[in-house]
Amino acid sequence: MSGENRRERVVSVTEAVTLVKDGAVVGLSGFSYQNPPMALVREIIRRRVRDLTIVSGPTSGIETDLLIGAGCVRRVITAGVAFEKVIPIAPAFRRAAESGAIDIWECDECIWHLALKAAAWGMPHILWRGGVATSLPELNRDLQEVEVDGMRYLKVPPVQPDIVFLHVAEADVFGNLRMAREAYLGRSFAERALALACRGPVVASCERIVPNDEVVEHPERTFVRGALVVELPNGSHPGGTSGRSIPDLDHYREYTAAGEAARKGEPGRYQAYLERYVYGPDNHDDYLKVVGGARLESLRMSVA
Amino acid sequence: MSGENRRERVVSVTEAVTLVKDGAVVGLSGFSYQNPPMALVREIIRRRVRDLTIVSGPTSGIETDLLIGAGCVRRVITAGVAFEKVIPIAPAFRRAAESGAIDIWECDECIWHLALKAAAWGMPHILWRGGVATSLPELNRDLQEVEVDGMRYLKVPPVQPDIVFLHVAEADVFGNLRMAREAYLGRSFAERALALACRGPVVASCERIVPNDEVVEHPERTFVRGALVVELPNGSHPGGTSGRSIPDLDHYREYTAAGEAARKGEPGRYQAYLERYVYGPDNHDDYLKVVGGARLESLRMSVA
Amino acid sequence: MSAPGDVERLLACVIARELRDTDIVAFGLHAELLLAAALLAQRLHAPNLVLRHGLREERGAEIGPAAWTDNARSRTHELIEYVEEHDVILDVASLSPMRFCDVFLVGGMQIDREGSVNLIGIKGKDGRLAVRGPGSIGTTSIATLARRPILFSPDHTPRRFVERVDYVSVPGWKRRAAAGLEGGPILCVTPLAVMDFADGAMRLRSVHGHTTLDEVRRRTGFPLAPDGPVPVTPPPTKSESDAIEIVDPFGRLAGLGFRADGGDQ
Amino acid sequence: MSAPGDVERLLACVIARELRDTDIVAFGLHAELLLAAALLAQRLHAPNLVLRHGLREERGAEIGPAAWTDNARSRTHELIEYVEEHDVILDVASLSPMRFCDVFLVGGMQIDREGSVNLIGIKGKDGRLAVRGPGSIGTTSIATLARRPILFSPDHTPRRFVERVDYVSVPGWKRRAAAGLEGGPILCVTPLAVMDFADGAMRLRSVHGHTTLDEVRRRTGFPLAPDGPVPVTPPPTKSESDAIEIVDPFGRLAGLGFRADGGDQ
Repeated sequence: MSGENRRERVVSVTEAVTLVKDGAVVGLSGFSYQNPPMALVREIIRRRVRDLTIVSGPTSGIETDLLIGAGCVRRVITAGVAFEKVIPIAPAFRRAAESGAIDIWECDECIWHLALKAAAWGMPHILWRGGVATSLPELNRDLQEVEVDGMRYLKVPPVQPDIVFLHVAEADVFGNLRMAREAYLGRSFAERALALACRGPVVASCERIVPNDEVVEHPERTFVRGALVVELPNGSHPGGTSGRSIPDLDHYREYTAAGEAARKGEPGRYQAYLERYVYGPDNHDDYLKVVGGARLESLRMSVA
Repeated sequence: MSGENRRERVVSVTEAVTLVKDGAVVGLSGFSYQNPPMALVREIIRRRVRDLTIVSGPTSGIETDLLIGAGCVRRVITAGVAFEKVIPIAPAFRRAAESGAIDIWECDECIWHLALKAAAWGMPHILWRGGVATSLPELNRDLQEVEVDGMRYLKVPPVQPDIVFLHVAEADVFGNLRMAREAYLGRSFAERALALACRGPVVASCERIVPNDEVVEHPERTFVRGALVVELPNGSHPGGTSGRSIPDLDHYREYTAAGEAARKGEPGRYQAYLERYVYGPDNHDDYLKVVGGARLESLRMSVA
Repeated sequence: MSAPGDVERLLACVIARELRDTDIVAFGLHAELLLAAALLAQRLHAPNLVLRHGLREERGAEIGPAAWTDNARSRTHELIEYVEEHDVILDVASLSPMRFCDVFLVGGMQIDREGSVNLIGIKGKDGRLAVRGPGSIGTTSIATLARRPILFSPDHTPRRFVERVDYVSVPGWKRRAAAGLEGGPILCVTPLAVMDFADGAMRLRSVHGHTTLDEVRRRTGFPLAPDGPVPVTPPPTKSESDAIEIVDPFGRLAGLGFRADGGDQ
Repeated sequence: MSAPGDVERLLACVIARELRDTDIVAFGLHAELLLAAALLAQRLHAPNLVLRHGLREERGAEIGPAAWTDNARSRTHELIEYVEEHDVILDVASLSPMRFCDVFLVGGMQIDREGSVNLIGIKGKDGRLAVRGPGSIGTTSIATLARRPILFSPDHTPRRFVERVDYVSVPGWKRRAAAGLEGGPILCVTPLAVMDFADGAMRLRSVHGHTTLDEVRRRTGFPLAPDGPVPVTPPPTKSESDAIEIVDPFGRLAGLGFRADGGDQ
């Protein structure tokens, strides 16, 4: 039996994004350049959602910076927002941080993971040695040092997203998500940590919907189940999709130039970027036309 | 380069077992019938080590019961000791528990895992909702209930083995351990939890030593690294090795009959079992001869 | 009287009727009864019900001890589609859609009036542990954090059903409420009857056709509401019986050894 | 003066000389310098040194940003033998033989006399954050729990080397001691000099041949012991140079952009 009556969990971009309310705590996949749910992020911006708290990373990228630049964000929970070799600090993040426009929960990758685990495991806090004797307690009212049996620890509170958006290589119609075989990550993923900590729906855009049989054949590759699924090829552009496509560094440079101009008091270029790539296109297909098929082709990884 | 001068970590059974001192906290692999490091356990018994604290399981099997029956154990940290369908409570464990000969840290599988994680992650305790409102605090002086923000939690202390013994399907000479592909377990193993919590050496017997190249080809299958390795085919007998051999249920019944007889006041049969299978054979090869090649052949799984 | 396996098949149907389309149902070792019920529910009214396996892949999701057999993957394939993911047991505390489970089957040496279960041991006259039980195994945390645990017993005797358990491995309704735990046991099934809970106390819902109300009361160590008559447990329907044939092709339910007579007292 | 890449290659050798056969060395993004040093050490005197990768497999263990390139697996193969396992970052707290690491490379906006590092930002006159830094990324916990972190800077200026950092991302010796943390930074390398620590304070160990002691002191925002003369940093030996050819086939070290002149002040 292949679950004749089993409910399929495929949704439209609109259905998916309508689930985000102003002020929500939103978890986003995206480690550095890889797997940001950009198509969904751009649709969130088009809907002009406001006051979001973004939980992304552990070290975030353009998915978070674009939302900040578009004015959708009030607070970020991340160990950093950067574009690797392109620029060590993402422009909108830096600008908002320096102007005080957003609150930043100052954490590192371990603390970020533990805060999500505390939520997933129903713990009121987790005591952690990493980060003691640093400025983190000075910067976070809710990340204080405590002493237990003469040892000092950071008291890490739970962080619980209301909704999570991911981009993955493959999913089946029942919401089983998996990485490309070529990009197997080992035993812990930010994506899984976000999904397990989430109190609400988990939505994933994927490069390709695969038959359930394929998923069943390799259960060890499924890392999140029961998600809502949207098939959005190139849905991570300009980011890469692990094992499927590499990031579009030229696009990152274009975005960064616009962002840096805005940071230095010349908002026009950043607005132009938003018009061209976010507000201009009605949907993801239009966006991909603006980017261009040849460009996208050049980013595809050869799949073994 | 294939690490010309890299130190190989292959040791003899004697070298491995000599590392165990009286009173040590010893972690043992073995979930129910699967992967108990029996060849190493029998050698520990031959050396008449005493007063061990055994951390095994999360639900343990014959590796723990045999050590108890042979008088090597003072305390066990496990969620239970059982032989599945053969008998719901292992005989030596039951006898020692009822006579008070051993101390039992009364925990379940989640608490067992969390206690090891607390040790691996350097935490003074972990707060956990599972097990509140039960008798666990009444039975464990160091597993008490605390109230935080009006919610009750068990305060789970760290459990840190001094040494860990595992049995695995494959290892390379550099101490990289991996399960059989046919038995991939997903993202968390008792074996890994024990190894990460251990303050001392991790020793693994394996069915077969494989070339390092094979290990490198599939990094995702390596679940413990840097272990000391002993090649001991059928080293889990009478237990099974996941993906390689099935448990010898006839042997479990023979052992259980002897153990139940002892429990009911007839120690002779259990002594006879120890003489025949543990003290009689000088080493693992002799043990395998006593068991018989035909029997071992009948337990082998066909490997895809 | 009843034929071998009749009681087990009846109870599988009784439990299946309680399972919801949105449930995640988790299994430990020897959960054949719940596994059968979940597979039944998937076929009859809960196609989206999810089976979660705490165990190793080789065990698979079929009914019976496939874990340690060479052909483990042979039969499991058809059913393993519901266990695409290898679960991490600690996720039992998660409230996310990826939470470990909602329903878990719990047996024990003793079960008391409020639904507390004892797997640890029986106390002697001196108040010390006299008979050792299996221990907390995978049950305590999972059954504590699952919102809707289901209790069962392979027999029905005053030794099993006591006013108050000697040790608590899984808390019943009052203890859970006191600790701020959500939910509690929704059902307790035995070879003689089906019980549920009202105001934190066990009560009779139905008595199986092959026994009597008096027999059930006589074999229960505490009074069971209601005082009046109790309906007979509805036997398997045609579609339930057909589905059982499919999910239990080897007739393994019959091998569970439930005591249709209620067992020795 | 020095040719492009000379400084980076020198520092790779300086760090390699500090690494031990028993070390586990962990990498974040852009750890080309430490990666080169670790690969050198493996070839020269530490064949058992273990490289640990917090990153995704596709990055591999070669020098350079292979993570996001299509041919990620092309060159990595030869070196990946040291990264058989995909690591879980939280294991950084483990003391077991499977611990995450002993050595980690740390850079920052500011580095102070006791070896505290600041990645968070620079304060303005009003005491509020004026210039935002990269943040704590993967560094804070790993460098706090690693026993022997190594500090580096691509330049050597009074702006970088300050008496006291504005924010602490990684604690130096005194702060660590006060918090009961084991170990502390063992080395700090720059394009001009090599510093180590005595009694919790940074001191000069050697000055590179292409610059002068005065230049180094002038470009350091706090006094550096010893007062007397300091040896010249020993240049790469023949065997070190040969090994560099092997571990850095693409000459990526030269691309790290270290400022041989110490950088703009």
